Amino acid sequence: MAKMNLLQAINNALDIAMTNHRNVYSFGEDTGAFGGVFRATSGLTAKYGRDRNFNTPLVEQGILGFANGLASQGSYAVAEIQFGDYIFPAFDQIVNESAKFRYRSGNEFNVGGLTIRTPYGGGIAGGHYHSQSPEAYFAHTPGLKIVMPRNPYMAKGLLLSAIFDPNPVLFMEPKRLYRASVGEVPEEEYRLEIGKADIVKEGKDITVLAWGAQVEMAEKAAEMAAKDGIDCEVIDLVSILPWDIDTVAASVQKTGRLVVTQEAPLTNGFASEIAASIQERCFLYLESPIARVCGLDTPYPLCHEKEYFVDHLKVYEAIKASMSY
Amino acid sequence: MAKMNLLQAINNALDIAMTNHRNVYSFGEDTGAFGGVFRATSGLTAKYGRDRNFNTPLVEQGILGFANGLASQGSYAVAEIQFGDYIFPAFDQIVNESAKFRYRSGNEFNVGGLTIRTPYGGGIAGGHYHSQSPEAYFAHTPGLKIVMPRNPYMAKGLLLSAIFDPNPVLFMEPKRLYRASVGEVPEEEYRLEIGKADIVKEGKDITVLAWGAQVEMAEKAAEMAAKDGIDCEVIDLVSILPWDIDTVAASVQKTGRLVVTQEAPLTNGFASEIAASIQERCFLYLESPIARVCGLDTPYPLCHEKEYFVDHLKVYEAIKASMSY
Amino acid sequence: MAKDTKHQLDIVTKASFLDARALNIPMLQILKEDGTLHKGVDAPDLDQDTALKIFRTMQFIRILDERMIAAQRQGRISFYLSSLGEEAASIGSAAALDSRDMIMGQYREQGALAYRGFSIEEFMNQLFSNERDLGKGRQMPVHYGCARLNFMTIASPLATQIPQATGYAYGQKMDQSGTCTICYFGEGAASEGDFHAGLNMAAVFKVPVIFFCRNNGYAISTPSQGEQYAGDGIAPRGVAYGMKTIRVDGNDVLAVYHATQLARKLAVEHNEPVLIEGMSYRMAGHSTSDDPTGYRTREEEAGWRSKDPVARFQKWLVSKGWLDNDDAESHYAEQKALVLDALKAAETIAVPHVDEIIEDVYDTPPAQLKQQLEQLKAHIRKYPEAYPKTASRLDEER
Amino acid sequence: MAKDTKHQLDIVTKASFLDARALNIPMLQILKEDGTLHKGVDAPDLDQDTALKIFRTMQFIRILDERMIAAQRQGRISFYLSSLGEEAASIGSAAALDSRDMIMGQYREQGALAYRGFSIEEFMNQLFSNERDLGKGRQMPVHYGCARLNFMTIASPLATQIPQATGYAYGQKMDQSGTCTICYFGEGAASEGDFHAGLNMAAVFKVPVIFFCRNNGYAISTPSQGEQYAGDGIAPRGVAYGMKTIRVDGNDVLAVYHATQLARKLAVEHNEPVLIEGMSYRMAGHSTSDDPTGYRTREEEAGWRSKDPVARFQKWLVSKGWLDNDDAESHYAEQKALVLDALKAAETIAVPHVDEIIEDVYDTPPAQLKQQLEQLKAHIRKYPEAYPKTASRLDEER
Ligand SMILES: Cc1ncc(C[n+]2csc(CCOP(=O)(O)OP(=O)(O)O)c2C)c(N)n1
Ligand SMILES: Cc1ncc(C[n+]2csc(CCOP(=O)(O)OP(=O)(O)O)c2C)c(N)n1
Ligand SMILES: [Mg+2]
Ligand SMILES: [Mg+2]
Repeated sequence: MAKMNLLQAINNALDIAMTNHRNVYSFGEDTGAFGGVFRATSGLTAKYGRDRNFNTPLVEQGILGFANGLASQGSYAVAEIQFGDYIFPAFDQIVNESAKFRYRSGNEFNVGGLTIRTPYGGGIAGGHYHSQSPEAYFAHTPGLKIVMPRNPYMAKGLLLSAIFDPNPVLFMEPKRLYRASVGEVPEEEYRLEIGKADIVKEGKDITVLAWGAQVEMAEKAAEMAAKDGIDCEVIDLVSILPWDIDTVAASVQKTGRLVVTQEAPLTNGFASEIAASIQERCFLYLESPIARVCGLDTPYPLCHEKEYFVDHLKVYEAIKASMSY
Repeated sequence: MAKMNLLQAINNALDIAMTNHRNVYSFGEDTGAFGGVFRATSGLTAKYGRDRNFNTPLVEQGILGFANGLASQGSYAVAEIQFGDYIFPAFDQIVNESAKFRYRSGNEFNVGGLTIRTPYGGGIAGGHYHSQSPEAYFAHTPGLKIVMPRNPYMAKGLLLSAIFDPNPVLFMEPKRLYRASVGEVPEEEYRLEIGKADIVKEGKDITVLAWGAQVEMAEKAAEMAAKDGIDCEVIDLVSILPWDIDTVAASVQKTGRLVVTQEAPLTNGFASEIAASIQERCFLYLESPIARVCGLDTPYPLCHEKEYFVDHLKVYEAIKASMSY
Repeated sequence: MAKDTKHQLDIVTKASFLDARALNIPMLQILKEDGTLHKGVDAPDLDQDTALKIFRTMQFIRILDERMIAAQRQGRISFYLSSLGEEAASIGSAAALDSRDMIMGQYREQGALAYRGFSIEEFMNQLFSNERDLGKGRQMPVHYGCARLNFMTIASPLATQIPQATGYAYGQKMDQSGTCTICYFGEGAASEGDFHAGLNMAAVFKVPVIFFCRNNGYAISTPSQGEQYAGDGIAPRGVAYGMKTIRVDGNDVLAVYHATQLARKLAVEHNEPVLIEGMSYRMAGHSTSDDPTGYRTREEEAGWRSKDPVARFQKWLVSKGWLDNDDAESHYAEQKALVLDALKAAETIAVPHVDEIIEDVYDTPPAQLKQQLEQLKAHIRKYPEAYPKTASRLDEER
Repeated sequence: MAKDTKHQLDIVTKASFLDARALNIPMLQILKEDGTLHKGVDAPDLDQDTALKIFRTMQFIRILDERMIAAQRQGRISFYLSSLGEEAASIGSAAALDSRDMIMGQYREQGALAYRGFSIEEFMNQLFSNERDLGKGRQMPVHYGCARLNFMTIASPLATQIPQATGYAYGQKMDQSGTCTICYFGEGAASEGDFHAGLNMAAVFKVPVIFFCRNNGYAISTPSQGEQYAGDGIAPRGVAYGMKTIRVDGNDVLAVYHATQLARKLAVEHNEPVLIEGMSYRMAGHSTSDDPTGYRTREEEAGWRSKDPVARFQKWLVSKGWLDNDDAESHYAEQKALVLDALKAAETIAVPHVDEIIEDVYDTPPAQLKQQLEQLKAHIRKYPEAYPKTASRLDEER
């Protein structure tokens, strides 16, 4: 085991993937010898050559178009989009192409080798266009998998799974935690299951569900609630598509209450899907309405980031409100 | 009053808007003298000249970029995207630009004059890429309005409101009904409120909610249910953003039950937002779980369109299931 | 003019603006409209077998197109899209490739697919969305695809295949496969952002790809000149990206074949991407949903009829003694009968089983999809008359 | 070569491929690196007042950039982005415009904005995201915008302003306003699909727009030549779109000014869109988040220092007798003091009121947003210490 931060864990996963398979390619804007603006791909060009880890021209739709083509040829294409906020020019290539490639061809062709890596989320003074959490924009898309790790250990194991998963995977990295989150990470290759939620803390009074960087807020809120005698079950959803409804439903059937928290704006975020599905599955078990603790329905404002941000205090208040419903 | 089909109503709204305001422009792929592949813009070039109704080059991101710029200059820009399935190349211009233009500039600039028209939906043997209902992809975007009319009368009044609304509006036209839906439409200008749901049929046992072409299925299902003695309240949501939670909640507080139906796939569709919000607002009133009757979580398959399509029978079954919960 | 050593640019001290006239890109033509060779020009390196295979494929495609437009009018299929007038572009180029080369088309390249060996039955199964369609009936007619023949499944969104071709070719280069990718698209699709992305990236990455632009004068109703672009077509863009570029007469199969042969050499041997612009004309409507009389004149169409690529090639083949007009005619009749038989056979084959509806979304269907299918099947069993194409088979299963 | 009358194309019968060498686009330079005019060349039509205003603006921007990089290092602002080395490109071009012309920038055009008359205070208020920022503190530093000065608010997504400029200019043309739009972007942004869309549409619609590409050699760490593009830069693309095109020395303010003057005439009087490629070099890091030693050599940077646009222009002004070096120095010192004062003042101004968080999403906040704001304010009141910048003001309100 080694101590790694989240960036190092990702870099390590890429390194292992590229060592073990000659046809893994990593590319994106500034991801070549320079190693990317966050340095997630550092050292890869030196080690594997500029044919395997390289810069692309500045065109997200092209990066994804290229990646789809490369994956359809049978290679493993790991494309970086520099910020989640800049993934939208590639939306068509992802939603109309990657996600539908296998279905539309009757499985004559597929882009299973595709992985899209992109940093997402707020809390870094990035303002309007370096803070968005766009997972829900993709969650309405059958054919895609969407994975969001919460710490270095999860990041490495999930990224290795994502790269070799026979389906296109959108892998969203919580950039607020790139350096802030440090933990023990095995040095060898290991893979974690995509589609399985992780019960971070067991509890009996209320279920608190989050994913990615927001799990930290759920955990902190649960600690605060514990002082009030509230025993929270904290779940990391881990993957948004497919999502582990069974684990969540089992928890809610036990606790009778659910708080879902996400960084993104409330309306039509993924928390809405969870609330919709769980009220259906657990109708007779619910003792209070499912609460969503989410960003406001506004773009991301730099100067009011602290106010906008869905911090542990907001989650804590929602837990209390749900308990006293 | 005159009898018009939905296409004629739209054409008539454009005609009136262009007559009354010299700086309304209408454009898109093949929308010039030819009048568009569905002929929604027919006659406009002859009447207003090719500077005001024209063809664009074949580039959706350019159409929206151009439209954003034109609207920011103070004109009314009415852009057609030939099929809703081809709106995704323009996703960045809509979600990162149109929707955020006013906010990011502190109201120094805005694109309030923008309206995006696009036909959407299935039931026309259009298969994979001429059948999608992408409203939910946009519904996670503060700053946008999204309107979906169900018939010619609504289409005309809402389109006129959309064009002159001081916010960017995505106006989604149910292409299955372009010629199929015919009704009385006043010849003069009138506007219908965006953000107000329409109670199509009052009832006391259960609320059935839909929008756009799907309202027809809700109505048919309600008729079937009536024969079983079930009195449905049928609501047309009319606009997805902002959406009229008050009308829906009041109805559900009365009936205690809600079925929401949409053409699009289930997961993270707009029905999920409604279910999430209504279970919160109406928790103590609900007698059965909120049911969503939606497309399967697959792309749209040509040969199984009948099976995939969310027809009245499926809605009817959901009504019965909800009633006997 | 002095040199700016850093940029290696020539320096001028008087301002002058360039425009489209700065480049004058001519068009390669070997066979004249009358079917004879230009004086003093050698025919390209094309043997009799290949020439005849090209011609037979042209004939087949003419029959298929004509027959299926009629079938659509009769309501037997929902949609069709003809390549009338553009057969030389797709077939001539496909003939110059290796069968291992990947073909990524737009939707009007049935000729290339037929040349590769897609059978009449395979065409028909796709067109009728029956259960033998390789694409499992999920896309509209003419969205063919075949892994066996290295023909990427056609998809409706325009231009998306262009950067994909660059990526595919990158993989071919890295695998040292000795193969390339050809990517077809219309001059309309060349306005999309994906065109810009794909060509620029190909030039930067130096991949073995041939971009073949079929400039047929229209994108549905939109004329290319002045409404799609204001410059001299698509070829100058290749020059701008620093890519090897050539313009050919798209109705001259010899020019197309020859240019593609040379392009393939540049691509495979030197990793030089190539842009070919083939000038042609879409003689039919855009598709069966279109009526071109709404936007162009019969005179304009007639002007192009005299440039017909098939008649032109036929004259040359006959003049070479490689073909006999009577043989051509009887072959045509035979093929027509085969097409008719295949059509009749295909339309009686069942649609795919409803279980297929959830397959291939992922490599294996997740639990939630299996559940959705079970619910759907239960529903169909309840209302079998509403879903006649699939219900009967569910009955059998019980 | 024969003519194909239909297409008006020259016909060739021998295949040959063009490439980047088919076009050789030179660079306009009027002022040599040593600050003297090329022999026999007249300076452009530039009066002393304008020349001095350009120079003063250059000085101001140098001060602002230097000072704010330092402020970022001191942790007083979160981010900054310098235009060091590229002042001639933005200021020289802005000076050639009418003040009613719209400016749409990328983010490195603070010079153009200063030339228009944005005050030191206005710069500082934006940089400190305080409540006087016209943008209400919502975007990162350097995302300036000002309706009064016809300077469109900068936004981070690259190249989106390019097709927007085409649309804006379309409106200007229809309104017969006699104005145009200038649109700045980097050579990196020119790889985006929106670039292709915007330029092609401008050429087709014939709108009064000037596209000004600042080719500064890098997009963050990515060198332009060979990794951003394989051709001869950006200018050839203008030719390909059939647009008037010129390449200028971006470090020669006289060349930039002159070319932009001519371009404006073409745009406004003839509705001819124009592409100007200004060749320059980004002397500083991409932004304060960047360290260029990771991807380029000090030698390369030094090579460009001798081309400095400000020193070059200063020499010429002095040689003309329009400027005195000592005056320039004392003016510099004065400006520096003003900048420092403004900085200190701006950083003490409060952030916008929390009520602003829901304004401007729509023209008026919908009910749901008002409710979200009320909940937020109640929450802040409960935990005032967690939201110190906005809580204190809420207290006052009670
Ligand atoms: C992204 C996208 N936008 C629009 C369409 C609708 N559409 C289908 S074909 C077509 C015209 C294409 O013209 P061109 O590329 O010149 O090819 P041609 O039909 O002439 O062969 C259009 C607009 C589409 N399929 N995809
Ligand atoms: C759509 C989008 N993709 C990526 C980025 C991140 N990014 C910001 S600046 C930049 C480089 C831009 O280079 P260039 O256009 O040459 O301008 P320069 O910085 O050299 O002035 C990148 C990649 C962005 N802001 N927007
Ligand atoms: Mg065409
Ligand atoms: Mg640059």
